[in-house]
Amino acid sequence: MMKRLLPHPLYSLTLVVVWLMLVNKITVGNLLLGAILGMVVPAITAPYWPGHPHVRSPLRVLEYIAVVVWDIIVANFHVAGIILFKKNKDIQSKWVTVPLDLTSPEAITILAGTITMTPGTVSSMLSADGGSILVHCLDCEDTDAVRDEIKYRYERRLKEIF
Amino acid sequence: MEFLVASAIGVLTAGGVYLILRLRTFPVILGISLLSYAVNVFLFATGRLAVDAPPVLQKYADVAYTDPLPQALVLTAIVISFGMTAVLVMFALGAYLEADHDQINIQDADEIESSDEKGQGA
Amino acid sequence: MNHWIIAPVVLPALLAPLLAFVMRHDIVLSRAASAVGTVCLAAIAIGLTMLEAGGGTQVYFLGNWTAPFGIVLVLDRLSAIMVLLTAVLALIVLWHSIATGWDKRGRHFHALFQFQLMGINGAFLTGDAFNLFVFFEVLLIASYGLMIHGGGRTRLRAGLQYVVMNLAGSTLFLFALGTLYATTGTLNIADLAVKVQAMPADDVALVRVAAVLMLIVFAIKAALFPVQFWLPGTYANAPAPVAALFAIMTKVGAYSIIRIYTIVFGPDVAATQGIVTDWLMPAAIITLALGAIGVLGAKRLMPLLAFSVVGSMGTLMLAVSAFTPYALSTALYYLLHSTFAGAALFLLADLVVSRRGNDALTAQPPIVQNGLFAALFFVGAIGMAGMPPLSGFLGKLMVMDGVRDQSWMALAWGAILIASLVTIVGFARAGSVLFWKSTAMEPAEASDTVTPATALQVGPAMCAMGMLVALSVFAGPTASYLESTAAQLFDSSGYIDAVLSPALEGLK
Amino acid sequence: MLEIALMFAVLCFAGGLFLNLWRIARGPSRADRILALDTMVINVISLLVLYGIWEGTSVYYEAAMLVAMVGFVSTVAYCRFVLRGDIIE
Amino acid sequence: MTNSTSLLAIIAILPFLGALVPGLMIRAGRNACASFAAIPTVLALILLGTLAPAVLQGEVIQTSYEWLPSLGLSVSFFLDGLGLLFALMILGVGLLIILYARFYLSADDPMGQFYTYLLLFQGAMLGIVLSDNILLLLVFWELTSLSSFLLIGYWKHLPEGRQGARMALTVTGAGGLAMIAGMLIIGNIVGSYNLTDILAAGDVIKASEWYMPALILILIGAFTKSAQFPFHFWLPHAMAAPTPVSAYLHSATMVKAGVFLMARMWPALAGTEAWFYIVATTGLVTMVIGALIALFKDDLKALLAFSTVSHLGLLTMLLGFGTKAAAIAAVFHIINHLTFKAALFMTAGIVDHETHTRDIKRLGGLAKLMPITATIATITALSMAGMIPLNGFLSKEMMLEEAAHTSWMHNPWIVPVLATLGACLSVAYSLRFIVHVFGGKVRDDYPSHPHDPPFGLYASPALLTVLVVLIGTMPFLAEPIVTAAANAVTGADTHPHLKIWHGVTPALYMSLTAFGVGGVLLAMHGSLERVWNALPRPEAKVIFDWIMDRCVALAKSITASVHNGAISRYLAIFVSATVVLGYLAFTSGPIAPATRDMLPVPLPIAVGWIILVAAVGLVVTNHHKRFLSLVFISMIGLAIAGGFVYLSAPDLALTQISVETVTVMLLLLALHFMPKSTPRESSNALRVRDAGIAIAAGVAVAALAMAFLLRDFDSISAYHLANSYQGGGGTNVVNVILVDFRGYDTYGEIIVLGIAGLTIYALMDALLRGPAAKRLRETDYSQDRSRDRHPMMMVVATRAMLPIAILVGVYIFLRGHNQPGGGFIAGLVISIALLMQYMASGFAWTQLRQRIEYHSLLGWGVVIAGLTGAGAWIAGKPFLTSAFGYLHFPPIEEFEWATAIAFDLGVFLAVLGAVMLMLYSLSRIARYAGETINIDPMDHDPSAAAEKTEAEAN
Amino acid sequence: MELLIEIVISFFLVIAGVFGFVGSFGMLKLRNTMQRLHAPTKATTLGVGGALIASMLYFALVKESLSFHELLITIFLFLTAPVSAHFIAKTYIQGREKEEDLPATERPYGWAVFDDSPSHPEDDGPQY
Ligand code: NA
Ligand code: NA
Repeated sequence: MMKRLLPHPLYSLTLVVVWLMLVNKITVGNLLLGAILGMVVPAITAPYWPGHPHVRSPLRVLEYIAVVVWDIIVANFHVAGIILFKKNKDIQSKWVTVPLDLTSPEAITILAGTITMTPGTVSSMLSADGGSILVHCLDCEDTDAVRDEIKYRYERRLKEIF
Repeated sequence: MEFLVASAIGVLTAGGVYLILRLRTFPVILGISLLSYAVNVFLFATGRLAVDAPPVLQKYADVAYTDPLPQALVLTAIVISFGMTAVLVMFALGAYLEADHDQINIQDADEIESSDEKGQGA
Repeated sequence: MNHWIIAPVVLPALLAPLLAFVMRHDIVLSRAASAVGTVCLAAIAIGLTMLEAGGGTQVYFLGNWTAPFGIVLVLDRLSAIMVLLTAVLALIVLWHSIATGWDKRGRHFHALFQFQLMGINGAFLTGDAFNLFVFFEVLLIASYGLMIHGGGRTRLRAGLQYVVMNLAGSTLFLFALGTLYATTGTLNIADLAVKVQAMPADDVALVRVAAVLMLIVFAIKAALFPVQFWLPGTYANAPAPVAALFAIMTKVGAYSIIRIYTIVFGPDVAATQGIVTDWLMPAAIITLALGAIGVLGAKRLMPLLAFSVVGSMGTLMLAVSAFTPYALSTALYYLLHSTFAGAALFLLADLVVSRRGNDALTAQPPIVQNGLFAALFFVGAIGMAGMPPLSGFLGKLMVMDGVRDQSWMALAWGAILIASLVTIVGFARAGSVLFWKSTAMEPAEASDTVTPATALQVGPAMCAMGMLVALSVFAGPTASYLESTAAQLFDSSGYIDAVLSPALEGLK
Repeated sequence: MLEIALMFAVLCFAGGLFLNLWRIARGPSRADRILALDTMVINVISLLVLYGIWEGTSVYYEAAMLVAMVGFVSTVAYCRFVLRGDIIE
Repeated sequence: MTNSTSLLAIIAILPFLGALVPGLMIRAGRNACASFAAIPTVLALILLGTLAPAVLQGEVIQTSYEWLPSLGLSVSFFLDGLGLLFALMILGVGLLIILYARFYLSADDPMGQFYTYLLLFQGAMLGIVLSDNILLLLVFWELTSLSSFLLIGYWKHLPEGRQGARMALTVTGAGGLAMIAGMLIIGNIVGSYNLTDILAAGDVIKASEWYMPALILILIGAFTKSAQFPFHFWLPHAMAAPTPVSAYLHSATMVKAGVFLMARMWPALAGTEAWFYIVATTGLVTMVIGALIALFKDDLKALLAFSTVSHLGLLTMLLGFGTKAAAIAAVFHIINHLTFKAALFMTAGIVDHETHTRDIKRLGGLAKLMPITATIATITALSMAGMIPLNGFLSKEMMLEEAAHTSWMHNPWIVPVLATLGACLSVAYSLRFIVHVFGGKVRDDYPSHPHDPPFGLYASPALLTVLVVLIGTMPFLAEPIVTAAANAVTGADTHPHLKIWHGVTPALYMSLTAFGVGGVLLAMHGSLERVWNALPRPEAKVIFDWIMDRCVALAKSITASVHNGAISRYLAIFVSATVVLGYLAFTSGPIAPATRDMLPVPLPIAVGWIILVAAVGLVVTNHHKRFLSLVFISMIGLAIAGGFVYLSAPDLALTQISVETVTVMLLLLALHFMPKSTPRESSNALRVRDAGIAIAAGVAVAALAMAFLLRDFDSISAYHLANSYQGGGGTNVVNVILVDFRGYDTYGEIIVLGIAGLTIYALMDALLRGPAAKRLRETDYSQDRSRDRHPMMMVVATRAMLPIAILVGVYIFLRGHNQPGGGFIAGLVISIALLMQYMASGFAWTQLRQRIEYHSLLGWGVVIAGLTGAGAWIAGKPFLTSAFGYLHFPPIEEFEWATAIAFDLGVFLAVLGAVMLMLYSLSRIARYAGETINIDPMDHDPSAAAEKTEAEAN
Repeated sequence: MELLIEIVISFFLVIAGVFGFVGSFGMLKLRNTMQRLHAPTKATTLGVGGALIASMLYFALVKESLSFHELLITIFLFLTAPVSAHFIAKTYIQGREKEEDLPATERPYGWAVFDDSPSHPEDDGPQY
């Protein structure tokens, strides 16, 4: 019964939070409305998300977020330096292939998103079978290092989450 | 500010007019779009310009509000022109697919439909 | 408040979605519902017209908001007669569409048809300038759908032009409304009248611009020179019954000019002095000329009829441009006449063209019932060209009589008469080629595949011609109703009081 | 101080917009233009947020939110058009 | 003196009622048809007979019914001597023609139609002569043009018939129209359209400054109808009609209408110099020219036709003299001409009928073969020549007498000489008719061997011949009617005595001269004819055809060049005219000085302005690259939305940005199937012209905006601000205006969307059943495509964002009444969210997983909005009256509700439905273009593949 | 205290401004499209992010009304920006790069733009 009403409780909870953020006012009425929406909206959109993944370790998620945010801040300064102070001809842009161990589309997407959001690298394309990511590196000497860093820092953590 | 708004309307109008005078449907659609931008801003401006005075009533504040009526009119106009543009786009597409070219001018206004087409239309 | 006033709008507006979304798979049901709806509309229109015969302007305050803050509908003699005209025409056209099976040649005919009626009635009844725009759009977009009903290359391309022209027109309408609002701060027609009358004499430039822009907008609908160009292509390529229905569309433009330029920018209003008569009259004359020339120069039947519609609008607007009560009453008579005359010809043309396979004005083997169609064409042509005994002749005489006190009387008379002659010659040539010359040829071999028109199919065209006869026979009473209509229009204070005084009494 | 910082930020983003304009006009590739438009959207969102701070009102956040949403959808649509032709195949 | 009776109206209407019958009776046979056609005529004649004595006594019989009082048009008839004369002629000859036609028409001819047309024509003629209202007269006048058109074109398969009919219609129609103007002027001068009033106001009319225009216009009407020079040319071509028609139209009726009109209007118009010089001169010239041409016509009917022209000229001249005696002569000659000319036409018809030719050159010697016909022809032709003691002699003597006394421009010779010349020619062609047709030897090369026709065919001309002789020998028989008619014309009470012998007068010498010279002319006919044929002379038909062809060609070229299908030019004219007229309007009135100061411009706004202007420039300069221009359009939308935010219009910003996005999506979808670039095909001159127009329009609009932006005004919206919360239950005034104050606008607006959806759907349907579908199937739209269709990242991101976007939509919908937002924006937001889903996994995949029918969504939206509005009726309130209030659930806070929310829901659904229906339609096109449906949400799901490999491994 | 708040907010604003500008500047300065694609990440992350944090702080601390809208916008941008970048990159690669110039996928299949997916080898693309 509960399973049918709330197929993805975490997902529904997220929506309730989003709703409260939207209305920006935590009242009983809004909570109630949020709860209703939290149940109805996933029910409507469920067909579009077949094979809903389940997150193994929510705590790891927080860790991952922290790592990424920190990387973003650091990389931002690094890349800003490149843009502002490095001569264009000195910038060595390279393509890097990152083969993947992940198979969950959600995990791959998060990894690709992480790569892009951390300045300096942009995940440009997947292989046709989704098995590797083509990453563009703004300024790097050693493509292998970049690949290993991505696999170690992000992919490893994601494998633990999913 | 007023000059910027007025001149923006003017520029949009000029661009729109130039484009609706082109010979193919697509630029004409673009022109109509520009014209509808122009007229929307024009209509909006008839309420005169005001900064930070949205017509959303505030319970405990005695503040000025800009003229809400033109905004409502523009909203109506936007919706209508959306519907119209959609129809226009479809007409243009349909005419292109039927005629295999997208010239908007009909060379001979009296052009006679060949009988098979008439049969299709009939 | 009399809720029947809004019925001509709400009835088709509620019926149309049902037709489109509930009954769309059942043509019999759609036809029945559409027909019943239109009959009801006609009944309501008759009721409203009779109600208005007694005089007095009735106002319907939508949303229970007083004027000028909400939107009002205004029922006076003019709006009543226009709604009635629409309903009667709609009945005839609907009958034709069903009898000839036109309604089956594409999707959603009945829904679009009802929406079209809704838009037209809404435009006639509204007492609000912006709302007039909205209903213009309703009737236009429905007409786009009807215009391309059944599809086909030429029709679609002509339809595209029609849409583009009207979109440009709608844009100008908004510019005009914006200017009007920017100068007067109101949108209600009665309130506009008050504000424009009170306009200080040293600050009228903007309101004059608004008045002129508005005039051009309505002129597009009324197919007046130099914005008449769209009409022939559109009417000539529209499905014939739709072209017949469109006979009322040009009248919407004429109606709007009559309404706005009597009530708001009336002849006595100092601010907009001279705007209408100065520009309307020459435009009307050129329109008339272009229409007549088009009739003579057309290579196909449908454009010929379309040009005759252009010409009739020229005559009509010529009478309007005099802007005297009597001239206006003659204009209204001509309006009624030309609507049915145009419709009759287009309906008839449909019967002929569908049997002939095309509408080229070249000799082709005779079609079945050649004599019948020739006779009907003769009658229709007489009606359109303004020959006796049909209402066109009386209308022409009345219009000439109506403008006789104008300084440009000679010009107007000359234009009307010469245009009449050219039109007559044009129609005679066309009829001669279509129905007479063909008798010298062998009947087409495939003629056995062409089915003769049934009484049910010829009925609507004859009905429209019957309206011309009726207008002619009952010209006296009709003219007297129209004279009081014109008088009511020129007494703008009656309109203004009816709309605005309830606000003073505190409605809400 | 807050005002100056705000002015500075506004200046930066407005200047950024100006630079985007140059890129969008220049191209050279379609990807460049789409990218420039996407960046323009981001800058506009920032300006809307800053304007909200300036006026001390949250009335304009919906606009920012919506701009973010439609910005994304348009970018994807433009790219899909170039890539596949039909954007909702 | 006057006597009122409705009998008159019955007489006038009888032919029209009768016209309905033959068409029905033809099924009963030709005799029945003819008989029934005769009945109304006979009845009318009988009724007329009952009135005749009184009229001959000088009484005037009148009857009148109201028709269109505001115009002064009434159904008024009156019968005086002139009317009686003409009515008798019309009905009497009509009867004879009906009889004659019964035998003349062949079995192939549709006789029912013939009699119908004939009776219509008879009715119209009768109406002319009985009308007591000049507007009514005009009605009948035009009716004669129309019905004669039908009669002349009766043999529609003959080109001559069709052309003759059109020519007659054109000429007489033109005259009729001129006459309308003339009559209206007369009515204006007199202040009444009643003929009786007008005839009594002759002095007023002649004194009016409008007299000349009226006179000329009316005379044009009369001259065209009566085939006066130079309008005479239509008449011979009208001979293409069956002979009964010619006999009727050109002896008794149609052509006499003009003469009748001049006689009728005589008291009102005649007696001035202008009248004399115009009418008499025209008549004189026509008489001579007509006679001259007649002499050289070989076609019997053409000869008679030009003779008719000549005699009409004679009549016109007599009326033009303006004297009473001349008027009496005219009236008398009307009768006489009728008798001999009708008979002659019928004779010509008989000859044609029997010999199958009317060519004089192929005839001759018929006297022996057709003695009866020859007798009739000889007597009547001699009367036409003016031979004593036939009736033609009498009136011709009277004419010559009058001519002898008339000086023209102080020259006493011109009129008598020319009149004599006319008479000479008249004698010559009359004699030719007798001698060349019936005289001489019997030939053996007639196309058909002739003999006298059956009695039915010659009965009518024979009867007329009797009249010719009777009147000629006993003119007093005609005296009463001539007197009555002449008195009606002149308005005097005279009693002329018609007699054979007037003594030795100048007229007698002239007459004798005529016979002498006429005989010589006939004798010399062969050589004269050679001279005539050698002379260059304008052929009227050629000239007329040339003029008509020129006119039609001109009309064609004007139409083709003015309405040339070039909407670009229509729009250019439209915009230019608008700018010019707007400018004129602006400069024709003063404007007060500015009252507002300009607001300052912060930097982001300046940048926004630059972006907007640049974007417009880019769109214009790059419009050939269609995709690019769409990208630039987006910039404009962004800039405008930003501007709206800054200028206190958050609702507008939200709407603008979302509408713009959806519009661009639609354009992209459509562009996929269209050319991706626009060819450069406008000439430089055109581009410069368009740029000029565009700049003018832009400057005009900007100036207009500037003009009001700098001036204050009072708006009704103060009321909306004040009453939004109290009366409308919402704090977002814009939304309250939309759903409440002006909810009716919004209702119309969603209906526009609804119709747009329907139209697009219907269009697609028509398109996909036509050649477009074939074209779609045959075109390859997959060039240079990327190989990934539904990339994983997009799919996954959408999975996460779709619910959030929906929440945003719900939020924007719910708060709309109080904060920026509302049903419309919410509808668009949800649409965009769904669009995102479509882009991610494709339309079909998404569609399969949602069972919403967009048709219904749209329908429900419109219906819900309508029903919400109609719900107010239950409370007795007007349509769209809203109600609102607050609900209190103790544990929860106050919950606000308003019926306007339901209305807004309608808006929401309609918007969503419309957008989705559009996308659906475009996706249908794609399907026709051969696009496949994807079965998976993304191109490749590695996890599914991994699972599969795992399973296979196990 | 108030000064501190002001300093913090100003700090975030300045950060936002700097990175926002650098993002757009980079787009102007850098040589090729792929390089330029890196620039907006700055505008999206620290640029908008900074402004949003400043706004949240401002409303929470100065206006004393906690607002989560900014957070929502941030989430939204973080969700969408990589996808946008991904698409733009592919758009660039498809139009301007050759398959040979890219590194190998190290998989049995090529890059998505150039190779059919294993699940749908019969995709309706052109048959070269
Ligand atoms: Na990155
Ligand atoms: Na692929």
